[in-house]
Amino acid sequence: MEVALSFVIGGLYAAGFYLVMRRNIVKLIIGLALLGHAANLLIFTMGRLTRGHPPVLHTWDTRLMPPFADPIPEALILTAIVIGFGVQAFATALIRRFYETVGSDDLDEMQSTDSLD
Amino acid sequence: MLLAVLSGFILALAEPGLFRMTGRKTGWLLSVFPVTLMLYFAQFTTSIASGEKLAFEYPWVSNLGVHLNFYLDGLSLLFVFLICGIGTLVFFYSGAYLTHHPELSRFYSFLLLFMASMLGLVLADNGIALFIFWELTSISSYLLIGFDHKREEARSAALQALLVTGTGGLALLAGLLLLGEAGGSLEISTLASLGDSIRLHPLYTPILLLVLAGAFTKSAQVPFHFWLPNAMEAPTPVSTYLHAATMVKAGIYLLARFTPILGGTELWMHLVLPVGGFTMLTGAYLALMHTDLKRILAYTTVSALGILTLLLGLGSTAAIQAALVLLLAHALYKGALFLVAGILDHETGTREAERLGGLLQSMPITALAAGLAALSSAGFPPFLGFVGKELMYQATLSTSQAYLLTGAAVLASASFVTAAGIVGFKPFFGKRTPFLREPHEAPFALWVGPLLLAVLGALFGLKPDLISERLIAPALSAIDAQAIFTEVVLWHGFDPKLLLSVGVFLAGITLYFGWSGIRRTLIPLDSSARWGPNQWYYASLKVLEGICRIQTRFLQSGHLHLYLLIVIMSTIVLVGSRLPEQDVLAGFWRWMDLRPYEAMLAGSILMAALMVVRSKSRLTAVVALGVVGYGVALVFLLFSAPDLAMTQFSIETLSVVLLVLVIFRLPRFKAYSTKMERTRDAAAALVSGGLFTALILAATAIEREARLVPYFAENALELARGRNVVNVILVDFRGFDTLGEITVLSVAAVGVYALLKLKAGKTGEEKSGKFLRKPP
Amino acid sequence: MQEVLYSIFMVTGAVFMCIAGLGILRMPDLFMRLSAATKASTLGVGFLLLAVAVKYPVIEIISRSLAIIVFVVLTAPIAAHMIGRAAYLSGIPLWKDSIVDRLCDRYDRCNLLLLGGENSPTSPERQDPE
Amino acid sequence: MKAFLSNILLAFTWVAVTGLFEPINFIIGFALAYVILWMIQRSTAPSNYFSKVYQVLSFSLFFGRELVKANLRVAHDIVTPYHHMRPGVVDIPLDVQTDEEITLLANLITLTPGTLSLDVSTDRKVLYIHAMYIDHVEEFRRSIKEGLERRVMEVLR
Amino acid sequence: MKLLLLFPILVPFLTAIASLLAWEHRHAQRFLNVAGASALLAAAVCLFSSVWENGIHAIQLGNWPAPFGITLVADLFSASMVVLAGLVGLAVSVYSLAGMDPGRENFGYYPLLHVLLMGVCGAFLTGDIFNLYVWFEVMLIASFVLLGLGGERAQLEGTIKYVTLNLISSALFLAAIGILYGVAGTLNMADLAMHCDIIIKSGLMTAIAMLFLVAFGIKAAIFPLFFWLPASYHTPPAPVSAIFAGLLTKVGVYALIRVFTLLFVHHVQYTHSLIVILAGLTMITGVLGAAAQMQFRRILSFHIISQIGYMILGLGLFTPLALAGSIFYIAHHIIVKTNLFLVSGVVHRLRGSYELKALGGLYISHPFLAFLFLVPALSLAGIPPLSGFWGKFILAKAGLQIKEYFIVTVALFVGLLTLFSMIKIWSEVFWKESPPADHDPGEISRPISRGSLFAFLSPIAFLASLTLLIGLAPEPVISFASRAAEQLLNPEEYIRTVLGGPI
Amino acid sequence: MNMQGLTLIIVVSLLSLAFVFAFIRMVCGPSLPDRVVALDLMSTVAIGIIGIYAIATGEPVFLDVAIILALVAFLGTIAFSYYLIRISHRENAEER
Amino acid sequence: MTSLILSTATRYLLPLLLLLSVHLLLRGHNEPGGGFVGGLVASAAFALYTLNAGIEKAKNIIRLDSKILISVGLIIAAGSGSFSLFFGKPFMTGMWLKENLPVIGKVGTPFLFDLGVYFVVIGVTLTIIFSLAEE
Ligand code: NA
Ligand code: NA
Repeated sequence: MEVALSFVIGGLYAAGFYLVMRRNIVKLIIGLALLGHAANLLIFTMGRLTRGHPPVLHTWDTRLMPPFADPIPEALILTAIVIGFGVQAFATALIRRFYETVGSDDLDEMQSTDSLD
Repeated sequence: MLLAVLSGFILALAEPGLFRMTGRKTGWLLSVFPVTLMLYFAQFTTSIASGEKLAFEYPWVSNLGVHLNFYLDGLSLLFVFLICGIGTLVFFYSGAYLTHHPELSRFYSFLLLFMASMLGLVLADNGIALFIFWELTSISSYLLIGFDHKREEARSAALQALLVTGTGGLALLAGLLLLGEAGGSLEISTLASLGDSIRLHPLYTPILLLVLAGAFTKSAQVPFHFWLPNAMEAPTPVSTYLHAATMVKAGIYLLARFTPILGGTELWMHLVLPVGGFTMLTGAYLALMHTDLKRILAYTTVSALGILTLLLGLGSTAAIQAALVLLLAHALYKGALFLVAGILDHETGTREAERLGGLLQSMPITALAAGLAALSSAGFPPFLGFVGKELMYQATLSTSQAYLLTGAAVLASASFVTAAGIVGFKPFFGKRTPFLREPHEAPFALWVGPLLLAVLGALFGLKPDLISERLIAPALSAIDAQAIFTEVVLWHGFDPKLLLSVGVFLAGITLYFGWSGIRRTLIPLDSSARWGPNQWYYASLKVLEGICRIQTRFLQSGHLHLYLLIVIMSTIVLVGSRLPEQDVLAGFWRWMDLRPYEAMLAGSILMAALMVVRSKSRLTAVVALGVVGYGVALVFLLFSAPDLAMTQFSIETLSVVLLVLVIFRLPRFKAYSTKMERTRDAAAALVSGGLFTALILAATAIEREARLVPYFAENALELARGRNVVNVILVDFRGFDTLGEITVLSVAAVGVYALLKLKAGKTGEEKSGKFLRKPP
Repeated sequence: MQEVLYSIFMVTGAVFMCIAGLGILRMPDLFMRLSAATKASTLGVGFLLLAVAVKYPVIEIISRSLAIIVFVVLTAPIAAHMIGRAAYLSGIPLWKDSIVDRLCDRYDRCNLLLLGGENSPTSPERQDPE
Repeated sequence: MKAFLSNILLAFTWVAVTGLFEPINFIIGFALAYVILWMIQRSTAPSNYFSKVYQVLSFSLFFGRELVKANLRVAHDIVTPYHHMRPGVVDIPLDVQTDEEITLLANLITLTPGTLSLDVSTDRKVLYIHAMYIDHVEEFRRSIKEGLERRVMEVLR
Repeated sequence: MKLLLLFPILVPFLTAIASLLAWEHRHAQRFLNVAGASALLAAAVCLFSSVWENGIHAIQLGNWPAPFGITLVADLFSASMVVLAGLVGLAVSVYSLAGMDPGRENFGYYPLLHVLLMGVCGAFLTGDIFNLYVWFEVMLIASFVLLGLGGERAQLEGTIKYVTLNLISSALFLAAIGILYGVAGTLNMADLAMHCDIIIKSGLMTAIAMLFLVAFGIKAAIFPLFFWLPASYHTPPAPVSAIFAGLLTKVGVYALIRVFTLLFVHHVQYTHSLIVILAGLTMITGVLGAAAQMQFRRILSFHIISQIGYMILGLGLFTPLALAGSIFYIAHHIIVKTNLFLVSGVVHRLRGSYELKALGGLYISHPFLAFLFLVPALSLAGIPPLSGFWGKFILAKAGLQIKEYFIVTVALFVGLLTLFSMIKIWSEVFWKESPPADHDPGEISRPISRGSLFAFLSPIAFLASLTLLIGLAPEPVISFASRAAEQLLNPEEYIRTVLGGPI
Repeated sequence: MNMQGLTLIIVVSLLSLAFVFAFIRMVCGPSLPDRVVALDLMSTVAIGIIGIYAIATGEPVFLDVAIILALVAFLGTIAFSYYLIRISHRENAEER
Repeated sequence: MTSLILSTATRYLLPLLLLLSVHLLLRGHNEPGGGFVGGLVASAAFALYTLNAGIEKAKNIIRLDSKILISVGLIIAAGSGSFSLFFGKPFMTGMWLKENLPVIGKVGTPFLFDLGVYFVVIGVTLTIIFSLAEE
C-alpha cells in the first residue's frame, strides 16, 4: 500500500497545487485543504504502514507487543490535523470577509497591494 | 587625541542645546572650537618637523581589527591645520551669512559633524576607521548640500554627491578590506612598511583600482567630476569649506597617504597621471564655459584637483612637493574666493559674472580680499600660488613626457588666470551694473575670513620659509620617506619656468578679454552639457528605475496564481535537482502487497480529488472534498490509527460544514483562466505531485530503525500510565506540541470572530461585544 | 453454530448494503434513490454489526455494536427526511412517471410555512389517478 | 419515563455500592432495579411502564417484519431490470399530536423502505410522505394510519 | 535555570490568556500588554546572561529523556533571538498604546500580539523539529489574524496572499519533517544531527534539505519565494507591520541557519553554494523592488527582502566570521527595521498617508522625528558607524577572506541602493515641502496627546539609541555573535547538552 | 482457505461493490442532494466495513471509529440539507 | 423553516451526544478518544442544535461565553503543565494521584491537560460556527 499511497499523495499534491493556482478564491481554499490531506498522508506513510495493529495496549499487556503501528506519526498527524483545521477555519472566514468587502471571488481583482502606483 | 577627534561629534550633538542658550551668536562661539583644536595640534608641530611620527592607539573593535588608532605626521598635520583654520573662519562667516536662517542650529551641527569627520579622516591610522570618517564626511556633505532642502535642485544635487562619493566609498571599503587581506593588517602605518610586498601581491591591481575609485570620486576627477559643480547648491560657507578647501581634498589625501603603499608602480602612474591631467584640462575648460561665480570656482577647483592628482601620479619628489604647496595655496585662495562669491551673492543677490561690475567703491575690503586671492590663484608672484605653479612646472619639466605634461599644465594655468580675473576683478571694476538692492560693504564677520586667507596666501608666498620647514617638509617625508626636501623659495631666478609663467599670464589675460565671445561661440558646439557624465548619471538613474519597475512588475505582479506557480516551480527545480541521484524505484516491488479493497480506496481518493479539481459547482467540489477527507480517514483506519480516523472524520465534517456555511454566500464558479494557463498549471502541478511520489518511494525504500518507538512501547503504561500510546504521546510525551496546537485553535477562533465582527469603518468607537451573547 | 450465524448475518448485511448501492445507482429520481439507499443500508449495517456482536460475545463489543445500531437507526431516517425535504424545497423534480404530488404548492414560499391539507382544499395536484 | 430514570439511577447506585465498575455489573444492577421497581409500583401507584415493555417488544417485532418485507420489495425492484414503481407525494392527515409521536411516526415511515417523510405542515395536522408504491392514494393513507400510526399511539400513550 | 528556558514561552502565553479573560476591559489589556512584554524582556535577558555565563541550556519537558520527549534548548544564537523578540515586543507593546485604534484593541489585538511573541520564542527555543513546526503555526495563525484584523480591503488582499503562500510553506515544511522522520526515525534535532549521516550518501538527503530550504525560504522571504511579503506588510496598522518586519522573517532565517548548520552539513559544496546564489538574488531583487516603490512602507517591505539576502549570505559562506556576520546582521536588522516601521506609523499618524508624494515638511515641523528616522535609515543602508555598517563589514570581510568577490560586490552595491531608497524617503518625507493637503483634514488635525506622544516616541528613541550604541560599541555584540557562530559550527556541545539526559 | 476467509472475501467484495456504486452516484450527481445521499451511503457502507475490519483484525477498538462516523456523517447530511433549504429560500426571496 | 422532526430528535440526541463526548474524553488515555475527539463530538452536538434551533437558542443553552471556555481550557492546560514545577520537576511532568477515582480511573496532570484540550476545542469550534453562521 505504501507504493499506492505514494501515488495517492502525489495526486493529492498535484490536485492541491493545481487548485491553489486557480483564480477562484473558493478553489484556493479547497486546494489548501487538499494539500493538508496530502501532507498528513505523507507523514503517515513515513511511519511505514501496519495493518490492523493500533498502538493501543490490550488490557492484558503491560507493554505494547509487536507488531504495532508507529504511534509517533499518528500523534504528529493528529496535531497537524487540528492545526490545519484552525487555519482552514480562519481561511474560510477570510474568504467570506473578502467576498463581502471586495464583491468578487476573482483573485486577480486583488492587485492593489502589489501595484506600483 | 581621541577627545580631540571625538569632541567635534559630541559638540555636534550638543549644539542644539547650546544654540538654545546663545542663539545667533553660536557661530562665533563655535569658531573658538577649531581654534582650540588648532592650538592643541600646534604643539606637535615642532616634534613633527623634527621627523617624529606620533601614534595614538585606542582599541575599539579588536575582534575585527578595527581601532581608533591615530597617527600624526606631516601630512595629517597639514590637513589638520587646513581643517581647523578654515573651519574657524567658516564658522565665523556663517554666523553672519545665515543670520536669519531658521535652521541655523542644524547647520552648525552638520558643520561640526563634518569637521570632526574630516579630522578623523586625516588622523586615522586604521584603514577602516579612515573609511568610517570618510563616509561620515559624505553624509554630512549630503546634509549640507541639501541644506536648502525645499528646493528640488538642492535635494537632487545632494543625492548626486552622496551617490557618487558613496559608490566610491564602497569601492574604497572593498579595497581596504582586500588590502587588509593582502597585508595582514589594517593599520596604514604598518602597511606603509610593507609596500613592496603589497605591490607584488596578486591582489594589487584590484586593490589599487578600488582605492583609486574612492579617491577619484571624492576628489571629483573626470568622469566623476560632475557632482562638484552641482554641489554648489550648498550655502557658500559649505562650498568653501567642503568643496574647495577640505573634503574634496580627502581624495588627494588618500592618494598621498597610500603612495607609500600602492604608489610608484607603472600601473599607478598610468592610472593616476592621465586621470589627473584630463581632469585638469576638463575643469579648466568648463570653468570658462560658465558665468555663475560659484560654478566657475567649482570647475577651477576640479581643475586644481586634477593638477594635484597629476602631480601625485608623477610621484617624483618634486611633484609631491609641488602638490603640497599647491594644496595649501589652493585652500587659501579658493577659500577666499568662495567666501567673496558668497559676500557678493549676499550683498547683491546675484552670482552671475556678467551682471556684476563696478563694486569697488561700495565694497573695498571685499575687493581687496578678492584681488589678493585672485592673484594667488592666477599664479602671480609673489603669492603662494606662484610658488606652487613654479614647483609644478619644475616637476613636469623633469619627466620623460615633459612637453605634453607641461603644455597641459600651461593650458590649465591660463584658464586659471582668466577665471581669477572673472571672479576676482570683474565684479569690482568696470561699469557699475544695477542691482536689486544697493550693495554695501559686508560686515566684519563676512570679510575678515576671505581677507585673512588672501593675506596668508601673500604672506606665505613672500616668506615661504614660514611653511617650508614646518609644514611642507614633514608632509613630504610622510609621503616619501626617502625624499630629499628642497627648500621652498619664492624666487628661482630667470629660468624656463618663469618664462612659462609669463606666457601663461599673457594667454590668460587675453583669454579674459575675449572670454564672453569665446564662451558664446563654444557653447553651441559643446556637447558635453548634453552628453557629459552628468547626463549619464541621470540616464542611469532612469535606466535603474526602469529596470526596477520592469523587474517588480514581472515578479511582484499581483497575481497570486503566478506567485504560486513560481513557488511550485522553484520547489520542483530545487528539490528535484538532486533527487535523480537516489534510486527512487528501489522499493517499487512493494506494490505487490496491495489488497484489492485498499486499491479501491486509493482509487476513490484519487477519483474524488480529480472530481474536486474538475467540478464546476462549488458545493459538488465540497462534497467531493468530503469524500477525499473520509477516504483519508479510512486509510488511517485501515492502517491502525483509530484515533486519527476519529479525528479526521469529525474534523472533515466540521470543515465541510464551515465551508458550506461560507460558500453558499459566494457566487457560482466561473472559468477565469484560459485553457493555456490551465494546461501550464496542470503540468506544473503534475510534476510536483510526481516529485512527492518519488520522494516518498525513495524514503520508504530506506530501511530505518524507528529508535523512538520501543521506548514508547515500553513505557507508555509503566511511566505514563496510559494504554493508548497515541494519546499518551499527545498529552504527555509530546504534550508541549499539543499546548501549541490548542493555542493555534484558540487564536483561529479569536481570528474568525474578530474578522467577521470587526468591520472596517466602525473601528473607532465600536465596543468589543461578546463571543456568544448579544451585545447589550 | 456461532460461526454460521455470524456468517449469515454478515452476508445478509453485505447483500443489503449492495442493494442499497445498486438502488442509489439505478433508481430514477432522487426521492426513490433516497428511499432505497437509506433503508437498505440501515438494515445492512444492522446485520453487519449484529455479526460483530455474535462473533465476539463479550460485553464491550456487544454494547458497542448495539450502540452503533441504535445510533444509526436513530439518525438515518432523520437524515433522509432532512435531505428529502431539502431536495423537495430546492425544486428537485419527481420522476416523470410519478402519479401524484400533494405537496406541490402547499408551501407559502415567502415564509417557508407549510400549509396543512385542510387549509387548502383546492390544492392542485400534478396527476391524480382517481 | 420517570420510572425509567429511577431505574437507571438505581442501577448506578448498585454499581457504586458494589464498587465494581464494569458494564456487566451495571446490567445486573439495572435488572435488579427493574425488579425492585416492578414490585414497588405494584404496591404503590399504577403505572404502565411495565406493560409498555411488552408493547414495545411486540411493536418492535411488527416493525422488524414490515422492515424486512418492504426492503425485499424494494430490493426486488432494484435488482430486476424493469421499474414497477408508482411513486408520488401523499398527504396523511395526522391523529398523533405531540412532537414525540409525530417524530416517531415520521421516522418509522422513513425507515420503512419505499416511503419517506418529507415534511409536516406547520399546523402539525398533515404529514407529507413520498412513497414508491401507491396503487391507490386513499388505500395507501389508510394503510399508514391503521398500521404504523395506530401502533405508535398505542406505544406512546 | 529550568524556568529560564520556559519563561519566554509561558510569560506571553499567560499574558495572552489573561488578556483574553479581560476581553471587555480594554484598559486592563493595555496594562497587561506592557507588563507582559516587560516581563518577557526581563526573562529573555536573564536567559541570555545565564547562557552567556554557563553555556548552552536545555530542559527536557515532561521529564522525558531526549530524544523521546520535547527538549527546549537555548544556545547563544537562540537566546539572543529571544532577547531581540523581547525587545521588539516591548517596543511595539508600548507603541501600540498610542498607535493602535480602539476597534482593534477591543477585538483581541493584545492577546494576539502576545501569542505571536509566544510562537516566535517557542520557535527559537525548541530543540525538536516538529515542535518547531507547531510554534511556526502558532506564530503564523497569530500573524494571519493580526494582519487581517480590521478587515480593510487592502488588508484582506494582503492577508490572502500572505496566508496562501505561508500555508504552502507549512505544507512543505510538514512534508519535509515527515520524510526526515521517515528516513531518520527521530525528531529531536540533536538526535537527527547524530543520525543524519546514515543516509548522507543518497541524493535524498539533499532533496530533503532543499525541501526545508523552500519551506523556510518562503517564511524568510528569499528569492524567488518572497511574494507574500511586499504584498502584505504594508497593509496592517503600523505596530503590526513593525513587529512583523522585525520578527517574522527572522524566524525563517533562524530556522534556515539552525537546520543548515546542525542537520544539512554534508553537501556544503552544493547546498551552501546554492544559498549564496539565492542570497545574492534575494538582495538584488529586494533592493530593486524597493527602488521602484513610492510608498513608505512598501519601500521598507522590499528592503526586508534585500536584507534577508545578507542574513543568509553568511550562512551560505559558512565560515565562522560569515556566520557571526549573519547573526550580527539579524540582530541589527530586527532593531532597525522595527524602528523604521514605527517611524512610518508616526508619520502616518501625523500626515494621514504613507504615500511619499502626499508627504513632506516633517524635517521642519518634527526635527526630532527626522533625526530618529535618520539613525535607523542610515544604519539600514550600512553607513558607519551605525550598526548596519558592522554587519555589512563583517560579511564583506568574510566573503573576501574566502575569495567570494562577486557576491561581496553585489552586497556592497545593494548597500548603495539601500542608501538610495532611504534617502528617497528622507528627501520626500522630511526635506520636501509638504504638498497641499487633499485628504481628510480630520485625520490630520487630531492632536496627539502628551501620553500618546511618549508612547509613540519612546520606543523609537529607545531602538534608535540601541542602533547607535551597537554602532559605536559593536565589540560586545560581535564577540557574542562570534561565540554564537562558533557554537553553531561546532554543534557537539549543543548535541551533548540536549541528549545528556534530564537535568 | 477456510470458511471464515471465504465469507470475509464475499462480504468485503459486496461492500466494496456498494461503495463503488455509491461513489459513481456521487460522481454523476446530477443534483447536490444526490451527491449528499451518496456520501451518506458511503459513510454507512464505511461503518459496515469498519465492523468487518474489527472482526478481521480482532481489534474492537475500531468500532469506536464507527460510532463517530455515524454521528458525523449524520451531521454532515443535516448541514447540507439545512443549507439547501437556505439557498432555495434565498433564491425565492430574490425572485420576489 | 426548521423541521419539527429534526428538532424533536435533536432534543434527545443532544444529551446523548454530550454523554458520548464525556465518555470519549474520560477514556482517551487508554482507548481511542481523548480531549480532541471528545471536544469535537460535543461541538458536533451543539452544531446540530444550532442548525436546528438557530444561533440565539444555541447560545442560550450553552450559557458560558465561549471565549471564557477557551480561556478556561487554556488555563487548565497551562496549569496542569505548570503543576509539576511546584515539585521541582520540569514543565509538563506527569503527576498522578496514588488512588484511582471511580469511573475516571487514574487521575493525573496529563488527564487535566486533556480536559483543557476538551474545553478549548469546544470553545473554539463553537466560536467559529457561531461567527460563520451569523448573517
Ligand atoms: Na420507507
Ligand atoms: Na486521543
